[in-house]
Amino acid sequence: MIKISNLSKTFQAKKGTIEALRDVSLEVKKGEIFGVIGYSGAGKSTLIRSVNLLEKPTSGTVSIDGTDITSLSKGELLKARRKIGMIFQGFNLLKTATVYDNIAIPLKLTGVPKEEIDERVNRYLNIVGLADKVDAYPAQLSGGQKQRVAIARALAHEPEVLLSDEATSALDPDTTDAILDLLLKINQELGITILLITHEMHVIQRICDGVAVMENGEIVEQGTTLDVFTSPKHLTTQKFVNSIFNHQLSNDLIDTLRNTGEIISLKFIDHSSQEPALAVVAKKFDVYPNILSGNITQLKSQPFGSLLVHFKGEENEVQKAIHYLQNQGIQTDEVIKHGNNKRIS
Amino acid sequence: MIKISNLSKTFQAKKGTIEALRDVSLEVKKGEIFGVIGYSGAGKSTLIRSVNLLEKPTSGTVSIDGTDITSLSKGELLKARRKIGMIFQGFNLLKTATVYDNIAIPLKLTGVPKEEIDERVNRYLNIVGLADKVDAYPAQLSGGQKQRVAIARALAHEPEVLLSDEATSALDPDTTDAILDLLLKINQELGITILLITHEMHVIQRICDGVAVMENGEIVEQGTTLDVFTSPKHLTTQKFVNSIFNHQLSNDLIDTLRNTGEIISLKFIDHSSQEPALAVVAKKFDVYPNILSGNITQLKSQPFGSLLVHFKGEENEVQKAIHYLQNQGIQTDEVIKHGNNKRIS
Amino acid sequence: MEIINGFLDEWGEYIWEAIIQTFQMVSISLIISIVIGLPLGVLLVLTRPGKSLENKYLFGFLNVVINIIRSIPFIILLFFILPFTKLIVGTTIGVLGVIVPLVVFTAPYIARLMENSLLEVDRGVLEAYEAMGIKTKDIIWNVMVREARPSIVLGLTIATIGLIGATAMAGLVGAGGLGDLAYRFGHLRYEPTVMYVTVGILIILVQGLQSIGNVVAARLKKD
Amino acid sequence: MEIINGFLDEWGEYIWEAIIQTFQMVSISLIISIVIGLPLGVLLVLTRPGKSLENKYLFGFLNVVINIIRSIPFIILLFFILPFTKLIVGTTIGVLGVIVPLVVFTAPYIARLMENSLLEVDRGVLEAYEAMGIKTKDIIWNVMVREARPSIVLGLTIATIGLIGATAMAGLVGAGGLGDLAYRFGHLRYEPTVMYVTVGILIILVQGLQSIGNVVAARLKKD
Amino acid sequence: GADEETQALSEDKLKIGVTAGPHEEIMEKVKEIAAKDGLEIEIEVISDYVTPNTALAEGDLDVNSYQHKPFLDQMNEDRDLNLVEVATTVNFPMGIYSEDISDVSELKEGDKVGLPNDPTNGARALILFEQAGLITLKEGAGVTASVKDIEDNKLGLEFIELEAAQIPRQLGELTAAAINTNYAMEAGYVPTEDSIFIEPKDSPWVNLIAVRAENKDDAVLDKLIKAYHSDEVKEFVENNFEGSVVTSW
Ligand SMILES: Nc1ncnc2c1ncn2[C@@H]1O[C@H](COP(=O)(O)OP(=O)(O)OP(=O)(O)O)[C@@H](O)[C@H]1O
Ligand SMILES: Nc1ncnc2c1ncn2[C@@H]1O[C@H](COP(=O)(O)OP(=O)(O)OP(=O)(O)O)[C@@H](O)[C@H]1O
Ligand SMILES: [Mg+2]
Ligand SMILES: [Mg+2]
Repeated sequence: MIKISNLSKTFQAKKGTIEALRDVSLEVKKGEIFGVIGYSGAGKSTLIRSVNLLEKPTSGTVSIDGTDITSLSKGELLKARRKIGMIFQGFNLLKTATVYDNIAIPLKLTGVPKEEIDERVNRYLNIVGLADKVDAYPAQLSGGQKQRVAIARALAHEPEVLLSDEATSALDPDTTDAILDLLLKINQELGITILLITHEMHVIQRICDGVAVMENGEIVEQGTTLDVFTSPKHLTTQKFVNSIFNHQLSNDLIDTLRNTGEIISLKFIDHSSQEPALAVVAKKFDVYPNILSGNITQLKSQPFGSLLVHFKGEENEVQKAIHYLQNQGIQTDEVIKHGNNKRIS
Repeated sequence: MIKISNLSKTFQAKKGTIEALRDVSLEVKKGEIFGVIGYSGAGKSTLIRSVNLLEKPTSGTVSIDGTDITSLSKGELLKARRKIGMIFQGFNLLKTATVYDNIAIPLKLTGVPKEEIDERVNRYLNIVGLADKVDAYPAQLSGGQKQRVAIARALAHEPEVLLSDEATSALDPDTTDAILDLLLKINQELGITILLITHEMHVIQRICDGVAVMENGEIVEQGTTLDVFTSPKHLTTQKFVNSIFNHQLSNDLIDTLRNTGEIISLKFIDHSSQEPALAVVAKKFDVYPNILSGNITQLKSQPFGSLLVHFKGEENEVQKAIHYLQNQGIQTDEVIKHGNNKRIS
Repeated sequence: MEIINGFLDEWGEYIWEAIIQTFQMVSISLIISIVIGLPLGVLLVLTRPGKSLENKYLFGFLNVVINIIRSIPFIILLFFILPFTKLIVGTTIGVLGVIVPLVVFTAPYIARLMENSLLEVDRGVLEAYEAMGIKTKDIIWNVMVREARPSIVLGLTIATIGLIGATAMAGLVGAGGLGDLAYRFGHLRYEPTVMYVTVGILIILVQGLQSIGNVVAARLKKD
Repeated sequence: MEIINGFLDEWGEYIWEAIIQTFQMVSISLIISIVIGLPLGVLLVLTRPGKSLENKYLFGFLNVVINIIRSIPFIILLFFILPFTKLIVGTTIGVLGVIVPLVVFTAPYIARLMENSLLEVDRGVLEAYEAMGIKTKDIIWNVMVREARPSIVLGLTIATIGLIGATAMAGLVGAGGLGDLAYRFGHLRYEPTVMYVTVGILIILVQGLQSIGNVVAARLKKD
Repeated sequence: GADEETQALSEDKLKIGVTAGPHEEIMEKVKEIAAKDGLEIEIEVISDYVTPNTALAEGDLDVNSYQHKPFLDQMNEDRDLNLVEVATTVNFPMGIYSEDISDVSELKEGDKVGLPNDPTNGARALILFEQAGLITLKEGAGVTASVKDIEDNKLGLEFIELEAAQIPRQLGELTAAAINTNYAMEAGYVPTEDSIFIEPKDSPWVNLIAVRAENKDDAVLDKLIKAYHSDEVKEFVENNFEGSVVTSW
């Protein structure tokens, strides 16, 4: 559906040039939700803005549904864009229009019939929970409310492709979940292809089928969400994946525990979490597994966990226990300390 | 340090009035980091904007360091404000000034000596990781980069009180952590009092001593972070606390597991996570505890965990195991299903 | 009272006529100037480098033409374009004869003021509408002009007042009006009362216009 | 070539003198008008309801005074304020005598244009600086004026061109200048060449000004 | 009021106010002649018709030369000035011209008639129309007459006041108009042939040189008048204006 090939974008700045995108290639299949994650300044916004040509790429092509949109005429581009909805990192609302008009005006301008406009505006305002703000002006809204208006505006077009640049960054977890559920729903029910940018790993985790990790204008890792979460290869990806597991221990604690056993990181997917592996280990071997930190969570399709476990016991018993776990399909790693920020992967 | 008493704020809108704050009282002690969390539109920004009188309260008082700032003369207010730094939800940067000038101009205007300005600008730009963007204009920055400039601008004043409105909402986890570490550091080393607003529970969890939960213009729950996390009373608070634990299971799974045992939510703080309680249970009783979902994490001061565990086994064995756990100081609850969104607390 | 009556008897008719003439000149040329000037302002914004209808030649051409016209003081313009005036409206005398030069004078002025206002519209919003595949024409009206309305209204107020100033010279081609009355009778023929009364009327007129402009602009401004 | 030399021999001196006069009138009155008009514009913005120096009376007063002055067409203003002119500069004729009316005419105009530009400055940035406890005076210069610079430059360009237009009437009090030259020789004495040359110079002048204005504004605009 | 200034004029330098047009052109010639006699003249060209007198009264000018006696008298009275005539200069006879008709009697009901819009020429045009029998003016309207002083307008003519120099160019749109001879000639008319009605050569509208009353006997004025009334100037006027401007000496 969206095929980005060898895209590069260079900005001219006072001090030399800035390569915001370097030879980026990416493919999002029809009906897929694809996430792009990366540090601030990695080039995510530049990438998504290239998809509907708000940013003209320096080289490379973007094709949507098989047509190279960089080669379209003005009129064709207009038509192509009508099928692409976009939620902006800034909200880009009309200051002089009410919430209602902010959604209704673009609908009117893209030729949605009058009677339908009203219906759609109300429907999507209800969905984003702003039905009571229909007459408010953007200056009278809170940050999150503005963002929700922007979301409603994009969704009201009922596009075939939705580009979302940090659509939930200003929202509380509850509202975020509601929006993510909504995206999932329109994706499943209407088959809308979604390319979304986020810096929140749990957004990827919840709704994305595929994910790309960007750094310094490049895609450093790319794959299905499951693959990337279970075996992240690039250091940045590892950091992002770990961010949802929140493994942070004090150095004191680690030092104390090292003396009485080993600290092992366990990663398991799917079925393995349904088998009481740790319980079996506790029963079978003379070890006392103690969960120091961890998170077992649900990826879009299956549960996925990462635990940091202290195995108290004799070394050979511990080794046996680990072996047993490995045989159960659980990925085990001895802990590695990550410099100052105490992250353990 | 910051004492908000019976603060109310009513906005006039076309359709009647909007009570953004209703009789809000709050106290932040000197040297404390206090977090305010709440849904979008709850009144958080209005509250924090009242602290430095950007929003004139309809009734109630705000006192800082013992002086009621609502009663200050213009000149006194000016002085009081110089001690209060603020990071805005929008970034509010000068479009026509470079990153350097955006930080340097306010310093110059508040009388910081010339030679120090340069030093401070560079120091704080390094801290937020934007040393290479010193000559860029805001339009040339990514969303997160703009936010970091705004953070550097506020910090460069080295204020006594820092107000932060969603300072990290546009940042990736790594940068967020770095900023939070920084806030913690300036709080500990310089004794800066911080009142921060966020919708991300892990921000509260990582650095706040106290927390207030807002809903519909009111504070619905307030206390030390530990108290609020371990025994949230209000439904909204519970939702927020659960958001970091991410307990989400498919209904199918829950139904299957119910037949072979019980699903119990375990909450424990501090020492308890150092004792291999689940391991002991597995050894002592004929149960197979299986962690379905959970998160053991570090609060600002101590570890805190919430696990959703399936105890496979005979009912009386399970009851004994639960009893044992309760005796170890672990809080246990049978699962409760939260309607559609499948949240389990 | 008697003085007032006496004054009105002698001058009432002239003043009334001058008011009508001023209204005619201002309203007709204002409307035409807006119709011409607003699109010109929009073009000036859209064709400049980096904007959606980027066109160096059209932008340069418009820019130069507008500058040329704006270069010529009204008093000279009035006579300079006589043949053109004659061609368009068939006469160079009276209210009709002054409308063409007034429009030629005001339209580019409005275009510049519009340009100034439109350039202030937030780029992000324009991008959002571009991204939705909305036609440039629709973006112009529904985003640019709409968002710039408060500033446009103030700009038009300024232009209208400038236009009223220019009509003071309409007397040169026999179109009369308040300004001409004040100059010829008030100043040249030393009838100070006439001068004061006429200037007073002009003040009320402008005061009213500016107040309306301020109120409308404030109403339209929603932040 | 010979024709040009002949023309220059006969008219060169007059044209040169007129250029000097125009430059004097425009530059002196522009500088004074900016010095007066810019702070007035700032006051108009700051004293309006809801702004930091909110003051109904001062705002109302300024508004009315500016409107009154802007109500009076330049041709009448020129004579209306003669006593004031005499008081300030001691003469009512020549370049010196026209500076006062030009300033009185231009300063309120600049104030309005400034007001229009300053009102467009983003409220959030102003708030940020207020929150930092920065003096209103400093906010004015370092935030409002700074952020509005592109728009201010375009506004000043418009005002300067308006000022050049007004100097065309300076001939009424013997101040000469290019506009007057075009009128006197071109129009009254039927010397069309002089008219074309003078108008040409005016065009070049305005074209240059507008180009400078455009370039400076674009440079200052960083988004 | 100029009463406070009782200074005598400089012996060798005069600042003279003139209106744009023929007065200015003639004064430029006078300046040339006077220079030979050691009198330096600085010409202030003032397009307005009031300023030369007020500026003179206030001391900004030493002399002015642009008006006729009736106008000067009126201004002295209106504004309480104390300016006096020291010499006469030239006269610009005025005629009625038309592209459509050959006699004023052919004017029809409601025809448009143009006249200059400045007070010195405007009043004169109205008096000319009165002489031509088109209108009658109010009693005492005299030399300051304006269109509002028309008492009787039998034909209901529409009087359109226009910039004096402009009228020849707009004559086509009028049935007839009063035009100063000099402007008529520059537009290519021959006054004696093309005018359908013309002022008698000995009309009282001769222009003059005015000074503040206290300076009327200053010696320097003799030098000026001598230069003005020189043969060179007379020759210049005759050549340059081809009879449309009549010298008084
Ligand atoms: N100027 C205003 N006029 C009218 N209503 C306003 C105004 N400012 C805020 N509100 C309303 O007050 C309520 C509280 O807004 P506030 O900005 O404090 O929310 P918030 O808690 O910061 O939300 P968010 O997390 O989305 O930023 C909202 O419902 C908002 O619509
Ligand atoms: N117009 C521009 N001129 C110069 N540099 C630019 C411009 N726009 C973006 N950049 C630079 O390109 C890089 C990528 O920016 P981009 O906005 O794509 O980042 P991002 O990944 O979206 O970051 P964030 O998460 O902070 O929004 C940044 O370093 C930024 O400074
Ligand atoms: Mg971005
Ligand atoms: Mg907020």
